[in-house]
Amino acid sequence: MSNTILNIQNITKSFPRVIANKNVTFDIKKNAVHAILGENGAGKSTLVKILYGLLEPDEGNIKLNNKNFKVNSPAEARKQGIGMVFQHFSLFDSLSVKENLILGIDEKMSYSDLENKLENISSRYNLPLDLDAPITALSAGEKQRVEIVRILLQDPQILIMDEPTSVLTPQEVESLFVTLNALVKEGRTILYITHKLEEVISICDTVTIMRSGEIIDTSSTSNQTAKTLATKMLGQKLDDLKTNYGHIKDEVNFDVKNISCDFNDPFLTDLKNISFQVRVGEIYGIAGVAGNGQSELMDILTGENINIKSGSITFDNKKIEKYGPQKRRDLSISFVPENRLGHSAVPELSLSENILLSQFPKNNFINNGIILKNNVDDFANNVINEFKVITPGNDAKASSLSGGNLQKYVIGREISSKPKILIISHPTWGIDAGAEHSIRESLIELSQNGTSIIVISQDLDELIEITHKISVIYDGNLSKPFKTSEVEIEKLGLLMGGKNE
Amino acid sequence: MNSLFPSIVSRSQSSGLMNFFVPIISIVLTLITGSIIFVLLGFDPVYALYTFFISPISSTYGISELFVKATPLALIAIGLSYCFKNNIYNIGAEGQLTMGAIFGGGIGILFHDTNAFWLLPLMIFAGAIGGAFWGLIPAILKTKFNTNEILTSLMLVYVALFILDYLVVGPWKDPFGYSFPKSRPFSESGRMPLLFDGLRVHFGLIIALFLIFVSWFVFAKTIFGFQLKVSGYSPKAARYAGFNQTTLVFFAFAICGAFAGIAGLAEVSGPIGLLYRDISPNYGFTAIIVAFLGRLHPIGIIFASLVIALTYLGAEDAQLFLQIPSAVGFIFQGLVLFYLLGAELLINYKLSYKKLL
Amino acid sequence: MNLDLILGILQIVLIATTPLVFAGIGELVTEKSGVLNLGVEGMMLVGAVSAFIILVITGSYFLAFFVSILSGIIMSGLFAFLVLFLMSNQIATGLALTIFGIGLSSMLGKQYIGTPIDGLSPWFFVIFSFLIVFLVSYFFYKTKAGLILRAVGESHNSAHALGYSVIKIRFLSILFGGSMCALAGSYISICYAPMWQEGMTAGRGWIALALVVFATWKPERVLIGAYIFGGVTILQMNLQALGLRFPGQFFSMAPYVATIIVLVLISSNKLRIKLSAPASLTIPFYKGR
Amino acid sequence: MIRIITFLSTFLVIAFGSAYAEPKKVGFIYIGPPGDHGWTYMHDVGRKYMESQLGDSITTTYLENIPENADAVRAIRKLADSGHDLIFTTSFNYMDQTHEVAKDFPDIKFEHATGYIQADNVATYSARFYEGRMIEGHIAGHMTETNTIGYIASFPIPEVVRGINAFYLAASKVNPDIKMKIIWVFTWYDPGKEADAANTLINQGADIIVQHTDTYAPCQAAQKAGVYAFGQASNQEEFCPDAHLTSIEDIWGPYYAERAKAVVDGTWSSGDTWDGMDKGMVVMSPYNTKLMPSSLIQEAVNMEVGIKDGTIHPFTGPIYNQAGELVVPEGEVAPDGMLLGMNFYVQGIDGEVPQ
Repeated sequence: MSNTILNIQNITKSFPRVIANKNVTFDIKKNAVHAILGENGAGKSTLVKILYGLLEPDEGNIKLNNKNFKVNSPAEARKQGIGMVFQHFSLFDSLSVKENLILGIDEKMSYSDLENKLENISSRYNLPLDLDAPITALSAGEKQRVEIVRILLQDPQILIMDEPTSVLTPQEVESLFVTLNALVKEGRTILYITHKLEEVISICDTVTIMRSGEIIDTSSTSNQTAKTLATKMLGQKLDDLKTNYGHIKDEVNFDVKNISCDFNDPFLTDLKNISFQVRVGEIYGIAGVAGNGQSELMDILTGENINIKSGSITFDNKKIEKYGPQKRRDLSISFVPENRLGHSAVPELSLSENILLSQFPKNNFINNGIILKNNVDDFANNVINEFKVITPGNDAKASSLSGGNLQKYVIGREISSKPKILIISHPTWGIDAGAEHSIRESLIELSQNGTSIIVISQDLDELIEITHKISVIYDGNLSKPFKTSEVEIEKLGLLMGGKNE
Repeated sequence: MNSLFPSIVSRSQSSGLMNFFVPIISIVLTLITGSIIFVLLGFDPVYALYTFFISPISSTYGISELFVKATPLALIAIGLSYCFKNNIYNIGAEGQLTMGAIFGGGIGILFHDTNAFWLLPLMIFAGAIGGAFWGLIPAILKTKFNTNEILTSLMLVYVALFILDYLVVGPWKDPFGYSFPKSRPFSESGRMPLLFDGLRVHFGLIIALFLIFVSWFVFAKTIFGFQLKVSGYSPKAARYAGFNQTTLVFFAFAICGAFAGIAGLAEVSGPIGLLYRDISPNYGFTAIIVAFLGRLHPIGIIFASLVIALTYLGAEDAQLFLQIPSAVGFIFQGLVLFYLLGAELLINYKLSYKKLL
Repeated sequence: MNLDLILGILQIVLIATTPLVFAGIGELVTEKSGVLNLGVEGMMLVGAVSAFIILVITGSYFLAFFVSILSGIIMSGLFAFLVLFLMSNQIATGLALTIFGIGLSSMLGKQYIGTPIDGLSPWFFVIFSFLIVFLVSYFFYKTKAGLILRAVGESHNSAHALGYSVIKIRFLSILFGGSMCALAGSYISICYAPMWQEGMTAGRGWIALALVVFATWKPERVLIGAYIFGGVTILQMNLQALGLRFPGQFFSMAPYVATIIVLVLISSNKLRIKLSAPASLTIPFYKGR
Repeated sequence: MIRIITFLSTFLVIAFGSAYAEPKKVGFIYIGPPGDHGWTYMHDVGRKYMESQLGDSITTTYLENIPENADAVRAIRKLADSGHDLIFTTSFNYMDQTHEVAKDFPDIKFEHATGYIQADNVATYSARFYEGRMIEGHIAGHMTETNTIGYIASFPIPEVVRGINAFYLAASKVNPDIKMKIIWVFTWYDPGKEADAANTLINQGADIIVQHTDTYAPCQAAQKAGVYAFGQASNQEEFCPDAHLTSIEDIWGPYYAERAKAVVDGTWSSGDTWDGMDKGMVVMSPYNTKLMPSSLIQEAVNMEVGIKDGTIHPFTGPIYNQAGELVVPEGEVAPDGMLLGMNFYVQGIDGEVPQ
């Protein structure tokens, strides 16, 4: 009992549509890395937000060092010795590193004190920082460093890390782990939120597994394997996916040559001489850490941005680099960008209306500018049925669907038009494992029926699972492609970190 | 401070019932607040409210006047909803109205001694062109130079008013008008036909209703209406869908300008009959309230234009019969909008204002 | 040109521009926290009339300005309540505030039109307007509270996650904006043209709004913008008085046209706007998920 | 208070519909608020004078802030519909609107200020303010030391241009070196802008400010700068006692009383009235004895007498336009028609009439 730092007892928190935490009870030991493992939507984030004072639990209580712990704001939580590093950084892009750090400190601190303290922290935990750089100029790893330093300035007992590795290169992950170990050695406790099994096993001491808002199990990681964890986390056994190369034809149908694009904007990454070729029926993966030009490249592939400096895109022997999205759809190219809400779907509109965002020549949706509502509704119903989208009906607003359901709907919308090529970014970002699995399955099936697919994703596991070829984007440069079945993970990791050979 | 309103909760589907009730609730609240103001001013609230809201429309003439006043408001407001749906804040409809009056009225002055069936249609067309032209300036500045349309469209109101002033004082001055700042009167065929003898309600009402109906059709049934809506909700989604947003901005501004221009022309060729400096009692600005009060829905805008028109007529009657200052009308308009905007929460707490359609 | 003439013009420009600076800097602080308040004109009018009435009743300049600023706080508080707590649309609410202010000010001021008062020398306020701009600049870039305010305007979600009360900071920023607008109004009715007339601010509130964009949300640049506008206005009068033959309407148009041109020049550099505009401007903050 | 009482009496009359000696109802349409201390204010003073003269035989009502557009028709018609017998519309741009309503109410009498079209039941009336401008010009010619006059003009309408010319003709007569600096502000009231214009003119050397706008901001500015000014429409001495030389006052009361009495007596007939000092419609405010030498005051008073008895006319030839053409020959006076539509500057004034 003496080495328990945090007792979480019967926490329940419900939102209008879901109960996010149901009777959550477990203890966290001092001076250890404690993992909370679960898929997206399992209730991990809600729990840590409660700990950090961002949300108030409906029921239950928490004890910190055996004393009742109740905080109404992050500032109070920090005072009690709890710090948190967010998954999506809570940094201010146009402000400098220094300003961001000051914002994270509650007590008054002079600039020189701050600098001294920083130097101390930087050297002790190997976290170098340029204080005057604006956040927008930093890489994801550096941003995370700012977050961590900001928290360490407060000297917390408990450090909550929310999916800290999701945007890091394997090398950056290594160095993060070094930092975490140093912290634990000093007697701090780390609450490590993740859905990655390997990480739990390699650096965590204890793991609490959550599913649908409930605690499934809390146990030591020493007697767990990835397999046992996965079973508990997902609650059901999933089939392994297999890629095969047999159906890929030799014919190249999508050929990108020397695309360069300057944005002259610190918020965006310039693209430099990007070339790659996709064959009929091939799934081509583009790996990389967020912010290395993926969304910029995606915009150019979809035609949302046609202001390129040089280069060409050829599809079916047509130069299409100057075509807008609609003209590309007319050629049976279809795309699914990363963001569902507000990009590939409009949250305020009904599912049926969302069909109209992506129209192909075969669709008979419009006649002389007038919407043929019946055709659109039929199409929507088809997608809903075929891709098992859970929704009350085609008139439900897109925003009312869960992330996974909406993603199934959007991808279903694109697949239903039987495109010749599908360009998709982060197909399974932020959705539950069930949906993830079914989406990957349908992508593989699609490719086997002769559709080429380009997948841009940060999730290396995903790319390795479904693609035939992989290349890596780093700082606007695209590496040469590797055959997925032969590539070494370390090689990709180095490329993602910008190290060529 | 946050805990004052802890129970604000998102609706997954906006409440249809509330869509209907919110305007009514806000009008009822306005009436209650209005009564309190009247009591404070020392008036019998029942009689004051009667004078304000019932007596102006207790005669055929009054009802006709209500429509005369509501016509430009509704017409501009429905035009504005093209912009607002597309998330473009054109607040310069007053300038577009003025330009419409200048272009259309210019034709009327040119053909002041011509009586022909084509004159009025030509004037209406010119009015639409004039308004659209003035609306396209902020559209160009927005799309080409990224300039905030709220500010440019507003500045252009002043410019348009000075141009009108220049014209009626200078080149377009009535040669028989002793140099007074007004133009020749338009010929009889350059005037909006009256709908009923002895009442001022004119053909502009029919035009307005027609354009409102057309707009309803556009918003509800056409891909263009859909594109405007998508682009308003989410520019990124519109880009993804391949909708040309520059074109959409142009169209929204042009349509809005054209409608405002027609409203301006309808005003000068309807009840006024010539051009002079002070043709509009701020219809272009008031219509913004109408558009929001009507929640950008054609039917809503019809009702909202009538309600706001009534606050003007009521302010006049209150002045005449109760000697209540004309400013009370503005206070009522402000209140009605405050209540409406506040009560919006009941429909949907959400980030986006525009929820209907 | 002789020096006296130029100094004289400078004086007139200083006196005429000061209300624009007050309203502009107030609105800038409000916008920097992520809220657009289009009610500037309405708040200025209510500020002008309440200062005038209090001066007539009590004869105290201090009370007049005090109550005027209070009126600005009440007016902007109404706006803040609607946009922060009820999350109403900021643009529509601001317009409503202007209309309400026009009506309220003319109703309150009815009995006071044409009451003679002793005007106050503007120079204290002219100097104060410069001072307040530099104070705001100091506050923004040299104090933690100013940093927090900018952070809230930049990303309310991050600020909230760090534990800052977005609502409270925005509330205070809106109130500051309101009090500055009221000060601008009371300057007009007490110093600039000591009287009360209905609608006497005559569109200056809208110009103040344009100034904020012109300034790309940097306090010192509000001064530059305000003085360009004020300068053009006074310059065209000087040209008229010198007997230049040119239709007067086009002279009078000049400040508005100049504003449009400058806005175009400023904003055609998209990057500058992106880097300087508060990223969460006009986006309501909803605490929840 | 008075308003409420007026209203109550009106209301009681409607309510009980007394059959005998029913007071005649007189209505006014105002362009601005009656407290503006300018144009509308003086009409309201006239209205009150009329009330005081005619006592119980009339009641009065007014509608303020009525814009000069389609709304005016409704406002006028509301007065007509609510039983008014005589309606004064007190701004030029109510002209067409007045006639439009008058057509439908042949039994109601209308009086349109500053208009030029009459009908059987529509009379027009205006005042020869330019007579006052002449006296101001004469005073200015003597008082100026810098020989520079600053003139703040509102809108380029004949009324304003006429005033400028009358002023200049008189001023240049006593002081041939005089120069006029004119700023058109394109507003009737924007106190800030009027003050800016006044200060600009003073800065450019004007030591006398003349205004044809409605607020007393220019006079206040003159006071602050230590130069002289003429007020507008009403006596503005209380706002700027050390600058105010005199004002041209618009005295509508006697005319209003006369016309209302004619309606009460049933003797009203249409017509066009353009009265000046002789009928007391244009009156000079008391000359400022602190600032003006008594000899000059005497000259001004003598001029008033001359204007009243017709021996002096502000527009007596020879008058040349800016191009040097003779527009009024020697020994003649400008006809009313020319005055009514005056849109040119006389020779000697710099700049041009905006158009």
